[in-house]
Amino acid sequence: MTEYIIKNGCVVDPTQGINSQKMDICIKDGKFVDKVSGAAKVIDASGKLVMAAGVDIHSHVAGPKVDMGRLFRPEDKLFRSPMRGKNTRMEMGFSVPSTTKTGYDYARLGFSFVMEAAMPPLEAAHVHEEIRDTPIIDEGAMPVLANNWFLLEYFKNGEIENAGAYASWILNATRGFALKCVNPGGTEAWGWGLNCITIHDKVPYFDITPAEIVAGLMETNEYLRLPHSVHVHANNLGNPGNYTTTLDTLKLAEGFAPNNDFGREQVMHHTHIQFHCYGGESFKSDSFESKSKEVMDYVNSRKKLTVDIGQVTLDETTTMTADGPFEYHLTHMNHLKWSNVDVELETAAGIVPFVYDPATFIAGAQWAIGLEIALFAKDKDRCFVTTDHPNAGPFWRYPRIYKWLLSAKARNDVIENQLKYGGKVIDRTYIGELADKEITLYELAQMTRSGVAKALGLKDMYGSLKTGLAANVAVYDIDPANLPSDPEQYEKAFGSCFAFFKDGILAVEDHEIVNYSMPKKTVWVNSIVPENKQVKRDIRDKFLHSYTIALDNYAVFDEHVHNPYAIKVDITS
Amino acid sequence: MNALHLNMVTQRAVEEGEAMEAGKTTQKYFDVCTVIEMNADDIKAMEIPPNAIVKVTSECGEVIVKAIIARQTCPRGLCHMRQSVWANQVVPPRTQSTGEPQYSGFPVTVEPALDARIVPAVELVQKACNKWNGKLLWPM
Amino acid sequence: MSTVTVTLKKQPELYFEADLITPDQFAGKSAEEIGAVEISEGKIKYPLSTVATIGGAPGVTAAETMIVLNGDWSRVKRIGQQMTAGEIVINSNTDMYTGGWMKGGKITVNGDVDSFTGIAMAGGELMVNGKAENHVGCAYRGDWRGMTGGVLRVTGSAGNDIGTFMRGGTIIIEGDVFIHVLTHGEGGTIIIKGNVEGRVGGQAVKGAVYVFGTIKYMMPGYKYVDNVEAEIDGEKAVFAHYIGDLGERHPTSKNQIVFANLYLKK
Amino acid sequence: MSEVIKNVACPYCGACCDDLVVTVENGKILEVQNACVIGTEIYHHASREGRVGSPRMRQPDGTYKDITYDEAIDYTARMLIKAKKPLIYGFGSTNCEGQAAAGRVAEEAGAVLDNCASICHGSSFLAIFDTGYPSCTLGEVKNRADVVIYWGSNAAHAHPRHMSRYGVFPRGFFTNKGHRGRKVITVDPRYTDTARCSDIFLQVKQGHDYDLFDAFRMVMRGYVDDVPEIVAGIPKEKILEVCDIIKMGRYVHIFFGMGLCHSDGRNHNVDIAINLVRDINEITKCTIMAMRGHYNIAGPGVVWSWQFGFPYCIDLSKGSHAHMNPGETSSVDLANRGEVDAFINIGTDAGAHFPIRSFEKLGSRVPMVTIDPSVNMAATVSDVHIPVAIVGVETGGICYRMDNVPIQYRAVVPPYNGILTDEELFNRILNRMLELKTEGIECDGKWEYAKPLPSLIPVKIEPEA
Repeated sequence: MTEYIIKNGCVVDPTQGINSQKMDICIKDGKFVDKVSGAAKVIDASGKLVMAAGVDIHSHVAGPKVDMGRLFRPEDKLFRSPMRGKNTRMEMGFSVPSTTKTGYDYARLGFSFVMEAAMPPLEAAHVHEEIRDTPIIDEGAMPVLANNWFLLEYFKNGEIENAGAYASWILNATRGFALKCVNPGGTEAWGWGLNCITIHDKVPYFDITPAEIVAGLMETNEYLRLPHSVHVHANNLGNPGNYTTTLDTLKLAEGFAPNNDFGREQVMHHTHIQFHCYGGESFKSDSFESKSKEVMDYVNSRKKLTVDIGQVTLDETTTMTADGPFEYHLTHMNHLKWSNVDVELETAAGIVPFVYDPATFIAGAQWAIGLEIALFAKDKDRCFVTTDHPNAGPFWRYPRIYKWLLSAKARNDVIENQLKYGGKVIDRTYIGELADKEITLYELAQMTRSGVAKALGLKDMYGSLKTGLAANVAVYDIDPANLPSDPEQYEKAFGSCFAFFKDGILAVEDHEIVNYSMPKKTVWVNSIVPENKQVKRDIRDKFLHSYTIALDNYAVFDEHVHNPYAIKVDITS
Repeated sequence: MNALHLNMVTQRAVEEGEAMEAGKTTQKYFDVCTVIEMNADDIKAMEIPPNAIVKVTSECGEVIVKAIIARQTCPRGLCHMRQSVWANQVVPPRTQSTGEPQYSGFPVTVEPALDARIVPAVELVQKACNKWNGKLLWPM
Repeated sequence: MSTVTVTLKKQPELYFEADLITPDQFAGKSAEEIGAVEISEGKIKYPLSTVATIGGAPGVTAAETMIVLNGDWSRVKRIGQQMTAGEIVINSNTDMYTGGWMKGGKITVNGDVDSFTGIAMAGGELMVNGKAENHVGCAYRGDWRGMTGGVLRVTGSAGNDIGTFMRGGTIIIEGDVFIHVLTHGEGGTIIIKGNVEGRVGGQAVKGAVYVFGTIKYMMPGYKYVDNVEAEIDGEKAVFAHYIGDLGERHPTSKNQIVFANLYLKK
Repeated sequence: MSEVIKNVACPYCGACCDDLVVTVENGKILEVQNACVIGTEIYHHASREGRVGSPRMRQPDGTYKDITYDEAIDYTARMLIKAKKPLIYGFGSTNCEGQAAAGRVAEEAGAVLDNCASICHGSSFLAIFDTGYPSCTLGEVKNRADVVIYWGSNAAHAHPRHMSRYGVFPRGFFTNKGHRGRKVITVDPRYTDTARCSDIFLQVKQGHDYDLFDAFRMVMRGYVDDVPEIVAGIPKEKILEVCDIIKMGRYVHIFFGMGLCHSDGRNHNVDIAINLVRDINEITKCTIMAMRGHYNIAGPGVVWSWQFGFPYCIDLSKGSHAHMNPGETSSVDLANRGEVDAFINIGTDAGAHFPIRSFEKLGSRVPMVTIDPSVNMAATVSDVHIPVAIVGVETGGICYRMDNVPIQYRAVVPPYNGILTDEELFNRILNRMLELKTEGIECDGKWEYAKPLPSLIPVKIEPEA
């Protein structure tokens, strides 16, 4: 097989404590090796930055609501799609890219693994179809479970073993990766047009609270010894004053300890926490305020928590979430079109286009809060860069976020020149306090590579350049020894990597996609639990009486899972 | 006997669906689709017996079918043809720039044509496409 | 103003798409460069010079450039798309999207136009001395930002969907219109000199429609409030004033609900 | 030995009933249980004598001659390359794997890619583009809905088991009284068999649903006094009665059908329905769903949205990007306007279901290939007819139910005579196109079209005997 040597690059790899050292990276048979023969193809990386390929912990890239976001926004394509390249397929869409554009753009950013953030179990086959058609990147998908009738009933009765047996069955049936929690209880309430705002609001009929659901999921997760922790999108997203709900939710983690063989240290990952750090009583500039400091002070003090930021990029985008009532709320604010799918017994989803208009105070404040979270984070291995793609902005804007984090100048430029109410934003947030703060490339690598992989329980697969791991590595036009004075260079360099290897295969060469047909993995967790007759009976019963499809047609057939890579977790032995 | 000016809708019927799956060249498809469903009083007003053969003419074509009392009641002034080769002889192709032809809600004239021949589907389509060679290659 | 005359010599088997025939594209170009401007038919792109003869010369800027199209352009789409300045005169019928997404300048069509004329128009003047088909001055599919500015006049009749999702500007149809006028409108003015079949102002949030002829089927959501006298497009008349669509959401301004207004000549 | 296969999903309508029990023996279907009459017919058709077992080419005398798959694929590949703007239309009875493969072919061919929604729920797509789609899966209706409205939809005929499985009769988790706990309302100009099963029937004046929706919205927004005495043929008191039922409902669901999409106003009849749903949600929970026709007609919308960002009417001829605008890039308009120069009719029958005035412009003028298991009207005028395996009978795959839930289909018998699946066929067409392109075959812009093969010159009409 082909050998490569990436020569003379400046390497940053937090997993080995390598911080901007000039060294060569060798690739053979798809893996990092210590040395290669003289026949190896040379990639000259002198004056360039070499990092492990990026890892995305939370991005809506495949599945029914993503696709509805594409389907119902033709205007997202009009005059807003790039022209087809020479060796690539068409790439359509601005905020919700087509599957080809998704794969290509992640490769251009130098990413090797992306976690689809919400997979409705009933529609898992759809997610896997899209994964098949997304080139280059490896993907996993998290089944959404915090409004699942089985689990609501088991948690209500305190039956964690049954919950575990069911969750394990779902992971296997959907080829899922982790337990996703979206607006616990609130989405089930949405089945009746209602919501759960605090963690103590009762879910109609099921008579359980969001707090009990989140705690139940954490207990189940650790019982199953899964690679990733529970992945939480808390109640009350996007509302002024919601930071108390966020803190209440985070505090639920205190009773639990991580239990796994994957090196994961957190018991809860709270996603797109920017949307959950709001104070005040309305969106008006005399009331709304940032509570990022209050939330991050707590996160910084607890090793058992990780977060991602959900950074607003100030674009016209498409919001989509399993938080059905939130999207209904949003469509009433901007009066734009609204799609919704309530999924029987399981979850829901809503989709609304949204314009984060820098001419409004609130978009500016949201923009500031996301950056504050990243800058306040003490342990960059526990705080990750995301846009909750495409909710706060499209993922291909990551390089712009890196720019804002790496360069105070770039950030201040937005406040002074792009935001209409920059002054008010400074008044109502902490962004002014952080005016000089900048992160380093090493910290960026933690926030986009090593930390993410560790939190997902995938540190032995991604986010590292260690010998023996799959050769997923990106080379950027940035010289750490001579950092650019113009911050725009960061955005340009990180947006179009110089070279990118996926599993040792050169996907991007000299900034161009040169190969997109290499095999790509669907990473899932094969959870094995003791046989549980009760749960089997319950499943049969629900399919007989409540579901509209047959039990035998529910689990994704083997032939519909593309190049599966199972991580086996057996708690019976 | 009189001609009538009616408003036409063309939609699915379970008889048509079943026959279609059996095959569009079958006698079954021919039998269930070569009908226009009308209000009994409209048929009376035409002074023809039920199941008489009529000619249906629209802005863009004509077709010979049987006039029957609607299986699913049409109010007076409204008539229905089961979506099929025969209905589509008279459906106006105009789409209001949406892509969808005027399948429902277009004016037709229905007049008695007691001796006219109801033409098989293949013959209608092949003739329209200039590919009819005078004999049915798919006998019903 | 400097004039380029383009005479179409070869008819397409299918349709031509001529989105590059605009003063913006022609300005400052040599005759040879204009001849190299691409016009496409399906998958194939032809240099303009292979299907048309080109005379005259453009100005330095779009604003100084006038394009006169002679010959038969009835199977050519997208003339004047996204133009910002200058002028186009089409001495022929044209096909779809004439003046689509135009931001400025002027287009005169001495003939009929097909559908999607002036789609999502934002400024300038579009004059059709003939009739139009459907979706005149409408939005692109899915966009809530329809026509936002400019003046679009059709001297003949038009079909359905006039000013769908309109937010600004003026549309004048001097002949009759079929159905759907200002549907989903959030601003702008539509003047119809002829008769309308129905569905005027359905789901409209804001905006104004003047109808000089009759409306066969009035939307139930419109409510008569008073008579007003006004001079509209040079014609003085008394109109019955309706507000609506009562079935649609409406913003409030100074504690008053803002409706769409329908004026029907008495 | 006969074999009984359970939980088989039915390849007829958008209800995708997946509880069929099929008994087979030696590759023949003996019995089908649980299916409606139409679904049963599909399975029996698969085993019937006289099926087409090989690709066939039209001869000068109008008869057909068997050809090999290689020949049929070569003809199709050349046609796609040579044509300036080929149209690939259909996919009403194709699985998603086939639709995805067709997407790759269409992109390589620079074709217009369209599906049956174009003449069916295309208007619903236009409405969804403009107003969104507050919907749910069918289980939500079954488990929660206590007010169900069929508007312009004749489920009893078009989706025979819909009312028993989802809409009217089933006992669900919160609806354990079944139909006795549900109010069913039908709105239609005809007193249909669906109306017969309903508690309330509103006989709307044909073509005036839009006005009636407006009146409903006025009531929901509190303008009761301003509602005219009669709207679209319905007395005000009846409108108010129905609105009261809706407002008192715990969970209201609207199913709508072709009555809205096929009449004047098209998409606006649907977008005002969607806006009514938004209004009702201010009062009580309400969702809406299009009664999609074929079992996988939701499929191409889903698949092509992830491939190209658009569900239908996708013009790929520009090569650089996809363009969609129904009214221009929709099959019927393309046919009416003479805007395509080759036609593939796949998994549908444009010959029977297009207005003949549209279809004749394709059938008499451009080279045409039909890909379908059976002889249909389009096949009788095609230059080449390529049979493929019947999805859900001879091959499995993923299909999307009317609520966009993926249903995994099963094969119950092997393909008749070893015929190819849609996916295999399209993959081979793609490979052949790539081969031909490397051989230098291209769309060269010569004014004459890629010459039809000598044997395919249209048959002259003889005067009727």
